Amino acid sequence: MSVRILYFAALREAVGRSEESLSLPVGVATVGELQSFLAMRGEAWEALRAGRNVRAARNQRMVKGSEPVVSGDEIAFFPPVTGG
Amino acid sequence: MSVRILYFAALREAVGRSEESLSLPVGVATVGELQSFLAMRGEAWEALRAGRNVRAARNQRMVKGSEPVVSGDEIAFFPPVTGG
Amino acid sequence: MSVSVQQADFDVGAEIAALSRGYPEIGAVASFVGLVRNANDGAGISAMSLEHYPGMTEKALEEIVEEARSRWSLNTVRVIHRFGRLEPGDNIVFVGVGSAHRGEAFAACEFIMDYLKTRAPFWKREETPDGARWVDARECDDGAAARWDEIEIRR
Amino acid sequence: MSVSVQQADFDVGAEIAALSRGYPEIGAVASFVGLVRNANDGAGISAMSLEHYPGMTEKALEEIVEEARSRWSLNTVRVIHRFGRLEPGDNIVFVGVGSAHRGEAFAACEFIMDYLKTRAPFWKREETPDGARWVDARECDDGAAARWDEIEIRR
Repeated sequence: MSVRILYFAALREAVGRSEESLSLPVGVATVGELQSFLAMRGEAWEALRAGRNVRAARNQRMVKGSEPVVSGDEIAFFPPVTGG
Repeated sequence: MSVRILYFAALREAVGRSEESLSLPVGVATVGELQSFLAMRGEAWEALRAGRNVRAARNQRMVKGSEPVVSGDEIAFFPPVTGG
Repeated sequence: MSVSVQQADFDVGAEIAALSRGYPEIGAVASFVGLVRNANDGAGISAMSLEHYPGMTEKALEEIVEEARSRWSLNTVRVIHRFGRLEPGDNIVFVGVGSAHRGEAFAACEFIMDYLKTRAPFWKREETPDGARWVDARECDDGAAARWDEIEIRR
Repeated sequence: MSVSVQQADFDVGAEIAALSRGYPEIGAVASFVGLVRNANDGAGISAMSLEHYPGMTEKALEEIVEEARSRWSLNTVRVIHRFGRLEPGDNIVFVGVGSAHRGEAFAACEFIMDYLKTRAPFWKREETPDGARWVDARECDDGAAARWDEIEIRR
Protein backbone atom coordinates (compact mmCIF):
# COMPACT_ATOMS: atom_id res chain seq x y z
CA MET A 1 0.00 0.00 0.00
CA SER A 2 1.10 3.52 -0.74
CA VAL A 3 -0.27 7.06 -0.57
CA ARG A 4 -1.60 8.95 -3.55
CA ILE A 5 -0.31 12.52 -3.69
CA LEU A 6 -1.98 15.31 -5.66
CA TYR A 7 -0.64 18.77 -6.50
CA PHE A 8 -2.71 21.75 -7.65
CA ALA A 9 -2.34 25.16 -9.28
CA ALA A 10 1.03 26.96 -8.90
CA LEU A 11 2.37 24.07 -6.81
CA ARG A 12 1.48 21.57 -9.53
CA GLU A 13 3.38 23.69 -12.03
CA ALA A 14 6.38 24.08 -9.70
CA VAL A 15 6.82 20.35 -9.08
CA GLY A 16 5.97 19.44 -12.67
CA ARG A 17 3.37 16.83 -11.92
CA SER A 18 -0.27 16.64 -10.89
CA GLU A 19 -0.14 13.34 -9.00
CA GLU A 20 1.98 10.39 -8.00
CA SER A 21 1.92 7.26 -5.85
CA LEU A 22 4.50 6.85 -3.12
CA SER A 23 5.28 4.19 -0.54
CA LEU A 24 5.32 5.96 2.79
CA PRO A 25 9.01 6.51 3.67
CA VAL A 26 10.25 5.43 7.09
CA GLY A 27 9.75 8.22 9.62
CA VAL A 28 6.89 9.85 7.77
CA ALA A 29 3.78 9.65 9.98
CA THR A 30 2.09 13.02 9.43
CA VAL A 31 1.10 15.23 6.53
CA GLY A 32 3.72 17.77 7.61
CA GLU A 33 6.44 15.13 7.64
CA LEU A 34 5.39 14.00 4.17
CA GLN A 35 5.61 17.61 2.98
CA SER A 36 9.12 17.99 4.44
CA PHE A 37 10.20 14.72 2.83
CA LEU A 38 8.99 15.89 -0.59
CA ALA A 39 10.58 19.34 -0.15
CA MET A 40 14.02 17.68 0.00
CA ARG A 41 13.74 16.15 -3.46
CA GLY A 42 15.48 19.10 -5.12
CA GLU A 43 15.15 22.62 -6.39
CA ALA A 44 11.76 22.19 -8.05
CA TRP A 45 10.38 20.97 -4.74
CA GLU A 46 11.38 23.94 -2.59
CA ALA A 47 7.87 25.33 -2.97
CA LEU A 48 6.89 22.68 -0.41
CA ARG A 49 9.40 23.79 2.23
CA ALA A 50 8.18 24.73 5.70
CA GLY A 51 7.34 28.40 5.80
CA ARG A 52 6.02 28.42 2.24
CA ASN A 53 2.32 29.09 1.97
CA VAL A 54 1.16 25.53 1.39
CA ARG A 55 -2.19 24.02 2.31
CA ALA A 56 -2.86 20.30 2.59
CA ALA A 57 -5.83 17.97 2.44
CA ARG A 58 -6.06 14.36 3.60
CA ASN A 59 -8.75 12.30 1.92
CA GLN A 60 -10.28 15.48 0.52
CA ARG A 61 -10.55 17.40 3.80
CA MET A 62 -8.28 20.33 4.68
CA VAL A 63 -5.93 19.39 7.51
CA LYS A 64 -2.97 20.74 9.47
CA GLY A 65 0.55 19.38 9.26
CA SER A 66 0.04 17.40 12.44
CA GLU A 67 -2.61 15.22 10.74
CA PRO A 68 -1.55 11.54 10.65
CA VAL A 69 -1.00 9.93 7.27
CA VAL A 70 -1.38 6.21 6.62
CA SER A 71 -1.12 3.94 3.60
CA GLY A 72 -4.10 4.26 1.31
CA ASP A 73 -4.57 7.95 2.01
CA GLU A 74 -5.09 10.56 -0.68
CA ILE A 75 -2.94 13.56 0.26
CA ALA A 76 -3.11 16.86 -1.64
CA PHE A 77 -0.83 19.90 -1.49
CA PHE A 78 -1.86 23.26 -2.92
CA PRO A 79 -1.60 27.06 -2.46
CA PRO A 80 -4.22 28.98 -0.46
CA VAL A 81 -7.47 28.81 -2.39
CA THR A 82 -8.69 31.72 -4.53
CA GLY A 83 -12.12 30.77 -5.85
CA GLY A 84 -15.43 32.55 -5.40
CA MET B 1 -53.26 79.26 2.73
CA SER B 2 -53.80 76.06 4.62
CA VAL B 3 -52.06 72.74 5.26
CA ARG B 4 -52.95 69.50 3.50
CA ILE B 5 -53.16 66.57 5.90
CA LEU B 6 -52.93 62.92 4.83
CA TYR B 7 -53.72 59.78 6.83
CA PHE B 8 -52.57 56.26 6.00
CA ALA B 9 -53.30 52.64 6.87
CA ALA B 10 -54.89 51.91 10.28
CA LEU B 11 -54.86 55.60 11.12
CA ARG B 12 -56.74 56.43 7.92
CA GLU B 13 -59.38 53.89 8.87
CA ALA B 14 -59.60 55.16 12.45
CA VAL B 15 -60.23 58.80 11.50
CA GLY B 16 -62.42 57.87 8.53
CA ARG B 17 -60.66 59.97 5.92
CA SER B 18 -57.54 59.84 3.79
CA GLU B 19 -56.95 63.59 3.50
CA GLU B 20 -58.24 67.06 4.30
CA SER B 21 -57.28 70.70 4.06
CA LEU B 22 -57.12 72.78 7.23
CA SER B 23 -56.30 76.39 8.03
CA LEU B 24 -53.58 76.27 10.64
CA PRO B 25 -55.29 76.91 14.00
CA VAL B 26 -53.90 79.61 16.29
CA GLY B 27 -51.19 78.18 18.51
CA VAL B 28 -50.25 75.34 16.14
CA ALA B 29 -46.65 75.85 15.01
CA THR B 30 -45.23 72.31 14.95
CA VAL B 31 -46.21 68.89 13.61
CA GLY B 32 -46.64 67.67 17.18
CA GLU B 33 -49.00 70.54 18.04
CA LEU B 34 -51.02 69.80 14.91
CA GLN B 35 -51.28 66.18 15.97
CA SER B 36 -52.49 67.20 19.46
CA PHE B 37 -55.02 69.57 17.95
CA LEU B 38 -56.44 66.82 15.73
CA ALA B 39 -56.50 64.31 18.60
CA MET B 40 -59.01 66.52 20.46
CA ARG B 41 -61.63 66.30 17.72
CA GLY B 42 -63.39 63.38 19.35
CA GLU B 43 -63.36 59.67 19.97
CA ALA B 44 -62.39 58.63 16.42
CA TRP B 45 -59.31 60.85 16.67
CA GLU B 46 -57.86 59.38 19.86
CA ALA B 47 -55.52 57.28 17.72
CA LEU B 48 -53.55 60.52 17.24
CA ARG B 49 -53.07 61.18 20.97
CA ALA B 50 -49.61 61.64 22.39
CA GLY B 51 -48.23 58.27 23.43
CA ARG B 52 -49.89 56.45 20.54
CA ASN B 53 -47.50 54.99 18.03
CA VAL B 54 -47.88 57.64 15.35
CA ARG B 55 -45.28 58.68 12.77
CA ALA B 56 -45.40 61.94 10.83
CA ALA B 57 -44.01 63.31 7.59
CA ARG B 58 -43.74 66.93 6.50
CA ASN B 59 -43.59 67.48 2.76
CA GLN B 60 -42.92 63.76 2.28
CA ARG B 61 -40.02 63.42 4.69
CA MET B 62 -40.29 61.71 8.08
CA VAL B 63 -40.02 64.26 10.90
CA LYS B 64 -40.28 64.52 14.67
CA GLY B 65 -43.06 66.33 16.50
CA SER B 66 -40.83 69.35 17.00
CA GLU B 67 -40.71 69.98 13.24
CA PRO B 68 -42.24 73.40 12.36
CA VAL B 69 -45.37 73.45 10.22
CA VAL B 70 -46.32 76.38 7.99
CA SER B 71 -49.12 77.11 5.55
CA GLY B 72 -48.72 75.24 2.28
CA ASP B 73 -47.17 72.19 3.93
CA GLU B 74 -48.24 68.61 3.24
CA ILE B 75 -48.37 66.83 6.60
CA ALA B 76 -48.98 63.07 6.87
CA PHE B 77 -49.76 60.92 9.91
CA PHE B 78 -49.42 57.14 9.85
CA PRO B 79 -48.51 54.07 11.92
CA PRO B 80 -44.94 52.69 11.95
CA VAL B 81 -44.21 51.36 8.49
CA THR B 82 -44.37 47.62 7.71
CA GLY B 83 -43.22 47.19 4.11
CA GLY B 84 -40.34 45.15 2.77
CA MET C 1 -33.68 54.47 -12.73
CA SER C 2 -32.53 52.85 -9.52
CA VAL C 3 -35.86 52.96 -7.63
CA SER C 4 -39.29 51.71 -8.74
CA VAL C 5 -42.58 51.54 -6.83
CA GLN C 6 -45.05 49.50 -8.84
CA GLN C 7 -48.00 47.14 -8.77
CA ALA C 8 -46.51 44.80 -11.38
CA ASP C 9 -44.20 41.90 -10.61
CA PHE C 10 -40.50 42.09 -11.50
CA ASP C 11 -38.04 39.73 -13.24
CA VAL C 12 -35.35 38.91 -10.69
CA GLY C 13 -32.94 37.36 -13.19
CA ALA C 14 -33.19 40.32 -15.56
CA GLU C 15 -32.69 42.81 -12.71
CA ILE C 16 -29.59 41.02 -11.43
CA ALA C 17 -28.14 40.75 -14.94
CA ALA C 18 -28.75 44.47 -15.49
CA LEU C 19 -26.80 45.31 -12.31
CA SER C 20 -23.49 44.21 -13.84
CA ARG C 21 -24.11 44.66 -17.59
CA GLY C 22 -21.74 47.32 -18.94
CA TYR C 23 -19.77 47.43 -15.67
CA PRO C 24 -16.87 44.99 -16.16
CA GLU C 25 -15.30 46.28 -12.94
CA ILE C 26 -18.14 44.70 -10.92
CA GLY C 27 -17.13 41.44 -9.26
CA ALA C 28 -20.00 41.10 -6.81
CA VAL C 29 -23.78 41.39 -6.99
CA ALA C 30 -25.65 40.88 -3.72
CA SER C 31 -29.42 40.80 -3.88
CA PHE C 32 -32.49 40.23 -1.80
CA VAL C 33 -36.04 39.19 -2.64
CA GLY C 34 -38.81 39.56 -0.05
CA LEU C 35 -41.86 37.35 -0.55
CA VAL C 36 -45.36 37.06 0.89
CA ARG C 37 -45.38 34.26 3.46
CA ASN C 38 -48.38 32.00 4.04
CA ALA C 39 -48.33 32.60 7.79
CA ASN C 40 -47.43 35.39 10.20
CA ASP C 41 -47.71 35.62 13.98
CA GLY C 42 -49.42 32.25 14.12
CA ALA C 43 -52.19 32.99 11.61
CA GLY C 44 -52.60 31.70 8.07
CA ILE C 45 -52.36 34.41 5.41
CA SER C 46 -54.44 34.02 2.25
CA ALA C 47 -53.45 37.39 0.78
CA MET C 48 -52.20 40.84 1.71
CA SER C 49 -52.60 44.39 0.49
CA LEU C 50 -49.75 46.87 0.55
CA GLU C 51 -50.74 50.52 0.98
CA HIS C 52 -48.14 53.22 0.34
CA TYR C 53 -47.70 56.98 0.25
CA PRO C 54 -47.24 57.87 -3.42
CA GLY C 55 -44.56 60.49 -3.90
CA MET C 56 -42.98 60.09 -0.49
CA THR C 57 -42.28 56.39 -1.11
CA GLU C 58 -39.99 57.08 -4.06
CA LYS C 59 -38.22 59.89 -2.21
CA ALA C 60 -37.66 57.75 0.87
CA LEU C 61 -36.21 54.89 -1.17
CA GLU C 62 -33.97 57.24 -3.13
CA GLU C 63 -32.64 58.75 0.10
CA ILE C 64 -31.88 55.29 1.47
CA VAL C 65 -29.98 54.44 -1.73
CA GLU C 66 -28.03 57.70 -1.50
CA GLU C 67 -27.16 56.95 2.12
CA ALA C 68 -25.88 53.50 1.09
CA ARG C 69 -23.82 55.03 -1.73
CA SER C 70 -22.23 57.46 0.72
CA ARG C 71 -21.22 54.63 3.05
CA TRP C 72 -19.84 52.11 0.57
CA SER C 73 -18.21 52.11 -2.84
CA LEU C 74 -21.04 50.86 -5.06
CA ASN C 75 -21.36 50.74 -8.83
CA THR C 76 -25.05 49.97 -9.23
CA VAL C 77 -28.11 49.82 -6.99
CA ARG C 78 -31.66 48.75 -7.78
CA VAL C 79 -34.71 48.83 -5.48
CA ILE C 80 -38.19 47.69 -6.53
CA HIS C 81 -41.13 47.62 -4.13
CA ARG C 82 -44.61 46.48 -5.09
CA PHE C 83 -47.94 47.73 -3.73
CA GLY C 84 -51.52 46.49 -4.03
CA ARG C 85 -52.89 42.99 -3.47
CA LEU C 86 -50.40 40.11 -3.25
CA GLU C 87 -50.68 36.41 -2.47
CA PRO C 88 -48.35 33.98 -0.65
CA GLY C 89 -45.27 33.32 -2.73
CA ASP C 90 -45.56 36.62 -4.59
CA ASN C 91 -42.56 38.91 -4.73
CA ILE C 92 -42.81 42.07 -2.58
CA VAL C 93 -39.42 43.73 -2.78
CA PHE C 94 -36.14 43.46 -4.67
CA VAL C 95 -32.85 45.04 -3.60
CA GLY C 96 -29.72 44.48 -5.69
CA VAL C 97 -26.25 45.99 -5.35
CA GLY C 98 -23.26 45.71 -7.69
CA SER C 99 -19.76 46.47 -6.41
CA ALA C 100 -16.16 45.51 -7.05
CA HIS C 101 -16.02 43.43 -3.86
CA ARG C 102 -18.50 41.28 -2.01
CA GLY C 103 -18.17 42.84 1.47
CA GLU C 104 -19.52 46.17 0.28
CA ALA C 105 -22.26 44.58 -1.85
CA PHE C 106 -23.53 42.47 1.06
CA ALA C 107 -23.38 45.31 3.60
CA ALA C 108 -25.13 47.82 1.34
CA CYS C 109 -27.85 45.35 0.33
CA GLU C 110 -28.69 44.49 3.94
CA PHE C 111 -28.46 48.16 5.00
CA ILE C 112 -30.96 49.17 2.33
CA MET C 113 -33.40 46.45 3.42
CA ASP C 114 -33.05 47.39 7.11
CA TYR C 115 -33.63 51.08 6.43
CA LEU C 116 -36.47 50.38 4.00
CA LYS C 117 -38.21 48.37 6.74
CA THR C 118 -38.33 51.39 9.07
CA ARG C 119 -38.34 54.41 6.75
CA ALA C 120 -40.21 53.61 3.53
CA PRO C 121 -43.95 54.38 3.87
CA PHE C 122 -45.57 51.01 3.16
CA TRP C 123 -48.17 49.29 5.29
CA LYS C 124 -49.26 45.66 5.06
CA ARG C 125 -52.81 44.50 5.65
CA GLU C 126 -53.14 40.72 5.90
CA GLU C 127 -56.18 38.59 5.13
CA THR C 128 -56.47 35.81 7.71
CA PRO C 129 -59.22 33.28 8.54
CA ASP C 130 -60.31 35.71 11.30
CA GLY C 131 -60.55 38.65 8.91
CA ALA C 132 -58.19 41.36 7.73
CA ARG C 133 -55.65 42.98 10.05
CA TRP C 134 -52.94 45.60 9.76
CA VAL C 135 -49.50 44.20 10.42
CA ASP C 136 -47.79 45.64 13.49
CA ALA C 137 -44.27 46.98 13.11
CA ARG C 138 -41.65 44.69 14.63
CA GLU C 139 -39.34 46.14 17.24
CA CYS C 140 -36.48 44.04 15.89
CA ASP C 141 -36.75 46.01 12.65
CA ASP C 142 -35.94 49.21 14.53
CA GLY C 143 -33.01 47.40 16.08
CA ALA C 144 -31.82 46.12 12.72
CA ALA C 145 -31.83 49.65 11.31
CA ALA C 146 -30.29 51.22 14.42
CA ARG C 147 -27.27 48.92 14.43
CA TRP C 148 -26.02 50.62 11.25
CA ASP C 149 -25.70 53.87 13.21
CA GLU C 150 -22.97 52.31 15.29
CA ILE C 151 -21.49 49.58 13.16
CA GLU C 152 -18.05 49.97 11.72
CA ILE C 153 -18.26 50.10 7.95
CA ARG C 154 -17.33 46.68 6.58
CA ARG C 155 -15.27 46.62 3.43
CA MET D 1 -29.09 19.00 -4.93
CA SER D 2 -27.88 22.06 -3.08
CA VAL D 3 -24.28 22.10 -4.42
CA SER D 4 -23.07 22.03 -8.03
CA VAL D 5 -19.55 22.33 -9.45
CA GLN D 6 -19.78 22.78 -13.19
CA GLN D 7 -18.25 24.29 -16.30
CA ALA D 8 -21.60 25.54 -17.65
CA ASP D 9 -23.15 28.88 -16.81
CA PHE D 10 -26.21 29.06 -14.54
CA ASP D 11 -29.56 30.87 -14.73
CA VAL D 12 -29.66 33.24 -11.75
CA GLY D 13 -33.38 34.02 -12.06
CA ALA D 14 -34.33 30.33 -12.23
CA GLU D 15 -32.09 29.48 -9.26
CA ILE D 16 -33.60 32.22 -7.09
CA ALA D 17 -37.14 31.25 -8.07
CA ALA D 18 -36.39 27.61 -7.21
CA LEU D 19 -35.21 28.64 -3.72
CA SER D 20 -38.73 29.63 -2.63
CA ARG D 21 -40.92 27.48 -4.90
CA GLY D 22 -42.92 25.05 -2.81
CA TYR D 23 -41.86 26.74 0.44
CA PRO D 24 -44.64 29.27 1.21
CA GLU D 25 -43.11 29.85 4.64
CA ILE D 26 -40.08 31.53 3.03
CA GLY D 27 -40.22 35.32 3.24
CA ALA D 28 -36.61 36.09 2.35
CA VAL D 29 -34.19 34.98 -0.34
CA ALA D 30 -30.69 36.47 -0.14
CA SER D 31 -28.32 35.71 -2.96
CA PHE D 32 -24.90 36.49 -4.32
CA VAL D 33 -23.36 36.33 -7.78
CA GLY D 34 -19.60 36.57 -8.21
CA LEU D 35 -18.37 37.69 -11.64
CA VAL D 36 -15.06 37.85 -13.49
CA ARG D 37 -13.75 41.42 -13.33
CA ASN D 38 -11.82 43.06 -16.16
CA ALA D 39 -9.03 44.16 -13.81
CA ASN D 40 -7.30 42.94 -10.66
CA ASP D 41 -4.35 44.32 -8.72
CA GLY D 42 -3.80 47.00 -11.34
CA ALA D 43 -3.63 44.68 -14.38
CA GLY D 44 -6.18 44.21 -17.11
CA ILE D 45 -7.72 40.74 -17.24
CA SER D 46 -8.68 39.29 -20.61
CA ALA D 47 -9.74 35.89 -19.25
CA MET D 48 -9.18 33.51 -16.36
CA SER D 49 -9.07 29.79 -15.78
CA LEU D 50 -10.42 28.19 -12.63
CA GLU D 51 -8.72 24.98 -11.53
CA HIS D 52 -10.35 22.86 -8.85
CA TYR D 53 -9.97 19.60 -6.94
CA PRO D 54 -12.73 17.30 -8.23
CA GLY D 55 -14.31 15.37 -5.43
CA MET D 56 -12.99 17.50 -2.61
CA THR D 57 -14.64 20.61 -4.03
CA GLU D 58 -18.15 19.21 -3.70
CA LYS D 59 -17.43 17.87 -0.20
CA ALA D 60 -16.01 21.22 0.96
CA LEU D 61 -19.02 23.12 -0.34
CA GLU D 62 -21.45 20.66 1.24
CA GLU D 63 -19.70 20.99 4.58
CA ILE D 64 -19.92 24.78 4.39
CA VAL D 65 -23.65 24.53 3.65
CA GLU D 66 -24.12 22.15 6.59
CA GLU D 67 -22.24 24.56 8.86
CA ALA D 68 -24.54 27.40 7.75
CA ARG D 69 -27.62 25.25 8.36
CA SER D 70 -26.40 24.47 11.88
CA ARG D 71 -25.97 28.19 12.65
CA TRP D 72 -29.19 29.63 11.21
CA SER D 73 -32.72 28.48 10.54
CA LEU D 74 -32.70 28.04 6.77
CA ASN D 75 -35.23 26.46 4.45
CA THR D 76 -33.22 26.22 1.24
CA VAL D 77 -29.60 26.70 0.18
CA ARG D 78 -28.03 26.58 -3.28
CA VAL D 79 -24.34 26.89 -4.20
CA ILE D 80 -23.03 26.74 -7.77
CA HIS D 81 -19.34 27.24 -8.61
CA ARG D 82 -17.97 27.15 -12.14
CA PHE D 83 -14.54 25.96 -13.29
CA GLY D 84 -12.62 26.21 -16.57
CA ARG D 85 -12.02 29.25 -18.76
CA LEU D 86 -14.09 32.38 -18.08
CA GLU D 87 -14.09 35.91 -19.45
CA PRO D 88 -14.82 39.29 -17.82
CA GLY D 89 -18.50 39.62 -17.02
CA ASP D 90 -18.97 35.84 -16.81
CA ASN D 91 -20.60 34.36 -13.73
CA ILE D 92 -18.25 32.47 -11.39
CA VAL D 93 -20.30 31.59 -8.32
CA PHE D 94 -23.89 31.67 -7.11
CA VAL D 95 -24.98 31.41 -3.47
CA GLY D 96 -28.68 31.64 -2.58
CA VAL D 97 -30.43 31.14 0.76
CA GLY D 98 -34.16 31.00 1.52
CA SER D 99 -35.40 31.58 5.06
CA ALA D 100 -38.45 32.87 6.90
CA HIS D 101 -36.66 36.11 7.83
CA ARG D 102 -34.11 38.30 6.13
CA GLY D 103 -31.52 38.51 8.91
CA GLU D 104 -30.81 34.79 8.74
CA ALA D 105 -30.85 34.71 4.94
CA PHE D 106 -28.33 37.56 4.68
CA ALA D 107 -26.02 36.21 7.38
CA ALA D 108 -25.99 32.67 5.98
CA CYS D 109 -25.39 33.84 2.40
CA GLU D 110 -22.42 35.99 3.39
CA PHE D 111 -21.08 33.28 5.70
CA ILE D 112 -21.14 30.72 2.89
CA MET D 113 -19.27 33.10 0.55
CA ASP D 114 -16.67 33.94 3.21
CA TYR D 115 -16.03 30.28 4.00
CA LEU D 116 -16.02 29.27 0.35
CA LYS D 117 -13.31 31.87 -0.29
CA THR D 118 -10.94 30.21 2.18
CA ARG D 119 -12.02 26.55 2.22
CA ALA D 120 -13.24 25.49 -1.22
CA PRO D 121 -10.36 24.19 -3.40
CA PHE D 122 -10.49 26.53 -6.41
CA TRP D 123 -7.55 28.44 -7.89
CA LYS D 124 -7.74 31.32 -10.34
CA ARG D 125 -5.19 31.88 -13.10
CA GLU D 126 -5.56 35.24 -14.82
CA GLU D 127 -4.52 36.16 -18.34
CA THR D 128 -3.03 39.67 -18.34
CA PRO D 129 -1.13 41.70 -20.98
CA ASP D 130 2.08 40.55 -19.21
CA GLY D 131 1.12 36.88 -19.42
CA ALA D 132 -0.76 34.46 -17.20
CA ARG D 133 -0.43 34.53 -13.41
CA TRP D 134 -1.90 32.64 -10.49
CA VAL D 135 -4.01 34.86 -8.24
CA ASP D 136 -2.64 35.26 -4.72
CA ALA D 137 -5.00 34.63 -1.82
CA ARG D 138 -6.08 37.84 -0.11
CA GLU D 139 -5.45 38.14 3.61
CA CYS D 140 -8.74 40.00 4.02
CA ASP D 141 -10.51 36.80 2.94
CA ASP D 142 -9.03 34.97 5.91
CA GLY D 143 -10.23 37.83 8.09
CA ALA D 144 -13.71 37.73 6.58
CA ALA D 145 -14.00 34.02 7.33
CA ALA D 146 -12.46 34.30 10.80
CA ARG D 147 -14.91 36.92 12.01
CA TRP D 148 -17.69 34.31 11.91
CA ASP D 149 -15.84 32.38 14.60
CA GLU D 150 -16.48 35.20 17.03
CA ILE D 151 -19.55 36.98 15.77
CA GLU D 152 -22.80 36.72 17.61
CA ILE D 153 -25.33 34.95 15.43
CA ARG D 154 -27.61 37.54 13.89
CA ARG D 155 -31.31 36.68 13.63
